[in-house]
Amino acid sequence: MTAKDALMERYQDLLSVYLKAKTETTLYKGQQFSRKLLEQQISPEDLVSLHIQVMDQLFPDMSEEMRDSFDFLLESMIGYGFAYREHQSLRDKQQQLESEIEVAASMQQTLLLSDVPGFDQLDIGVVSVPAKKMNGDYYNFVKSGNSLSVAVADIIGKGIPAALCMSMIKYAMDSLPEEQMKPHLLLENLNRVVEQNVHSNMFITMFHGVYEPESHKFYYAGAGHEPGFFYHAKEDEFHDLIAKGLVLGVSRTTTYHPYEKMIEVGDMVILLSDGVTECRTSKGFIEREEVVALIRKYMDLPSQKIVENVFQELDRLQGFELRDDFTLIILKRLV
Amino acid sequence: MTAKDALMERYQDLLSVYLKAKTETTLYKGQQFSRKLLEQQISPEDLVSLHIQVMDQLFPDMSEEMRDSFDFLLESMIGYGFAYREHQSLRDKQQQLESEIEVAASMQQTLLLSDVPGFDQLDIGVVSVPAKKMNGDYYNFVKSGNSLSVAVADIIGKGIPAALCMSMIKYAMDSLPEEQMKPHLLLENLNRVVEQNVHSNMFITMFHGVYEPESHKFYYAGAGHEPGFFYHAKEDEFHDLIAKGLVLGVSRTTTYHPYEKMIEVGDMVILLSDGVTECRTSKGFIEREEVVALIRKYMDLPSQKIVENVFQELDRLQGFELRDDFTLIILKRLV
Amino acid sequence: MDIQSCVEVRNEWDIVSARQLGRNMAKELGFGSVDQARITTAISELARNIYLYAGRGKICIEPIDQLGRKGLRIVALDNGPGIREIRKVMEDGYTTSGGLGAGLPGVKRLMDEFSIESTVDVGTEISATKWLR
Amino acid sequence: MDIQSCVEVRNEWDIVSARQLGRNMAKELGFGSVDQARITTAISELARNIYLYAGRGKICIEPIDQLGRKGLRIVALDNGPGIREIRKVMEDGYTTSGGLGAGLPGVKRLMDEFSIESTVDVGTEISATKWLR
Ligand SMILES: [Mn+2]
Ligand SMILES: [Mn+2]
Ligand SMILES: [Mn+2]
Ligand SMILES: [Mn+2]
Repeated sequence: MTAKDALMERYQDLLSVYLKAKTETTLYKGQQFSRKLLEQQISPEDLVSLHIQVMDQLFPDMSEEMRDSFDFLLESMIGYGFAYREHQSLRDKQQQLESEIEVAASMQQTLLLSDVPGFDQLDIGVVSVPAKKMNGDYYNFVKSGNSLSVAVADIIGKGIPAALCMSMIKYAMDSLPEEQMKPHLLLENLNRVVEQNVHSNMFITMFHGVYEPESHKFYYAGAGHEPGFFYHAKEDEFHDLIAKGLVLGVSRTTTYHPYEKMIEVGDMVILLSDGVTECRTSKGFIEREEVVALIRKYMDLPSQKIVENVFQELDRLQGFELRDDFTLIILKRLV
Repeated sequence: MTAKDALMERYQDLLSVYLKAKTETTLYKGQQFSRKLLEQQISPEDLVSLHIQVMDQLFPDMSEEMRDSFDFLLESMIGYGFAYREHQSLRDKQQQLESEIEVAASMQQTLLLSDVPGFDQLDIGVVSVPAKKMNGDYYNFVKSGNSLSVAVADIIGKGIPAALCMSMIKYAMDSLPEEQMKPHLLLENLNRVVEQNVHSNMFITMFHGVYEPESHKFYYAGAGHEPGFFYHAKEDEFHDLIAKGLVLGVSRTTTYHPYEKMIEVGDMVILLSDGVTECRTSKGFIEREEVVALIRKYMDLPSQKIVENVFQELDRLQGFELRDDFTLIILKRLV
Repeated sequence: MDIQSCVEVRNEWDIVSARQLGRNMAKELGFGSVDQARITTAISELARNIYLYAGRGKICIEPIDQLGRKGLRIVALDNGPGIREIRKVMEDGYTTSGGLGAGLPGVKRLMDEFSIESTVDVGTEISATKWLR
Repeated sequence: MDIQSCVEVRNEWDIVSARQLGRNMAKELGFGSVDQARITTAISELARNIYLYAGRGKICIEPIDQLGRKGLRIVALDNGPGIREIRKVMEDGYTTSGGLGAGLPGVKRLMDEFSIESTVDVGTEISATKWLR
């Protein structure tokens, strides 16, 4: 008995039972049968054909018109066979693409994102979660001498192109000369690289800062990046950490303004991407104040716990569907 | 009249006409009707339901059993409705992914692949065609002083991860010091970068060569890369251009052997990726000799024409479905 | 209106009872036969999920009337292990392959409204609505 | 065997003649009703392509017998503009949307064997075979 004969016999059994007593149980079995058909990749027009054959057997005296009407239904169902086969092929393709993206994303994770460095004077916390598989946000920590440099960048755009662009930023930063420790100069350098190498419809926003433990000064500069926050412990107040400057890649000759700030014990520098402040909930975009309120709520925890808790709350608010890559970094001065 | 009523009316017309005279014309119209249903994203169970409603109207005296059997068919078709809706959602997702990949591929094209340089003494031809959208083959020309350096690399693996990896190679090469002009040293340098930065299950094969126009010498070295060909005009013979060496990224301490060859007028250096020699046709893999025969066939044309013609023939042989990225470069000494 | 009827789900036969309950109410409310079949299929899937992953739970069906707009709501409740990764579960899987059934994204597509709340080790509540057109 | 029958395709009604020819031959050869419908649908698509893109051409249908294995072959011929990018045309498009019909990938899937040869400014020859099971 071929697989097809077996299916026909099963369908005939089910249909006969149903016609004798129209029970919900038999309909449930019919539904499970159709699930089996799908597993065996049987096309919808085959199901109609199965039905017709079984009807021929159960009702040998069916009127000719009735019989003919089935042929017309069959003919009309063929188009759905196309769609069904296309679905199978799309599914295979999609699975392959997704496993590729999975691999690329894990490459990105291990290669491009730096570990959080151990740094005596600062308690550091980081979360960076892509909206899709590939991250278009970038962050980087570099210890150089006694100083700690921190970068956050956001490629305008998401997904694969942004990831490709981000890998460029990573290698460009790696090959920059050592004046890295001056944020505004680093941005000027990087701006030239981006302007030269990146497509003119791709832009990158970036914040770069350097903490010098001797002077307790934080030097920073920004290229069109979402402002971070500065928490002043003495006043128990949050302020915006503004660093004005053009996004990277617009003009070769852009210069950036150097900023600096004293960091006292208990102060926090909070860096982020616009995926944090532009969380979209069912009630509209959240306000920057709400992010501050969340940080305040968890402020007494270690930095890593703060950023994780803030992420979890904002993720939930958005129904677990991030609209944009989400990066949040907190540096808290311990001593 | 709602859209649904209109569909029902149309289906009833078509079915009635068909039942009166079972013509091919009506069946054709039935098929076109189902195409219309698909355009309007009507689910297959809706088509069955449409059929049932029309049957109810056309055959008010239908036996109860006959009527019930339709309900059973409808129930069994619901599973196909799932598949159909999933198809629509997959299609949307796939379209989005593909447009992302499209953007990334064009970034790759414009950013990562160098132009063929003008070089008086050599006639240069290049084709590099990805098997899918993103290219995992890489080639690069650099003019430095009077010399011309040429690189061909193949990332083991295809698609998005390979493309990401390739962009790393590009930026790594850009930031190498100027000893670039010694192929075996360049490979040693690059090997260290790859070993450090690339995931241990990613490997890269590479061929690097430098042509010095004063001495007419071609210096080269290879890292596990598919051998090219050398065409010796005086003897009218093709030889393999072998450069032994371990693939990049295996061991930090790998060294590479320097090779050199005199290039006389009319000689050709032919570099390729294994996508050229491992073309798979319905008769199995093609032989390296067949590639040589193809090159010989078009040898009298300009280099760019040779590589294009060879590509076209091999593409056709494979039914226009490349299994691997395809890169073929020809350098012919003119004077 | 507040006439809610529930079926305990402990074994596979309870799935049939839940379907029957849903179909009766759908018929009463005036849903056509395709929508009846869709609603019962959605109930099947939700009940199967309870039976397979939570062991036991219940399916409640209620007619709804919001400002004259009529419909039917299915609520699936369990005190099972909960869903750790709602994001993953709601991702469009390859639900029609491998005999996994329609899964939650499939149910979401069969119905007009869908919501899910789940807490690990506490349980899951899924609610799905179909409006009468 | 070499009994080939052809239909000239110049207008939409010729599509129906080509279908009729294919259906008759499929019936004669003993194809079941689903396969008959699939074969005529493939013919429709190929004939429509000729009508839409080449203006005119022909569809030939022939029974085949290879070492006792029986089947039916459809050959679609035209001297139209040819297909510049066969690769693109054969890519899985979104053929069921936008009313484009099944397209060539759809035809390929409906039949068991499929081949295409096309030269720009010369024409296109597509051949598709269905085996009797
Ligand atoms: Mn971004
Ligand atoms: Mn962003
Ligand atoms: Mn490769
Ligand atoms: Mn290769």
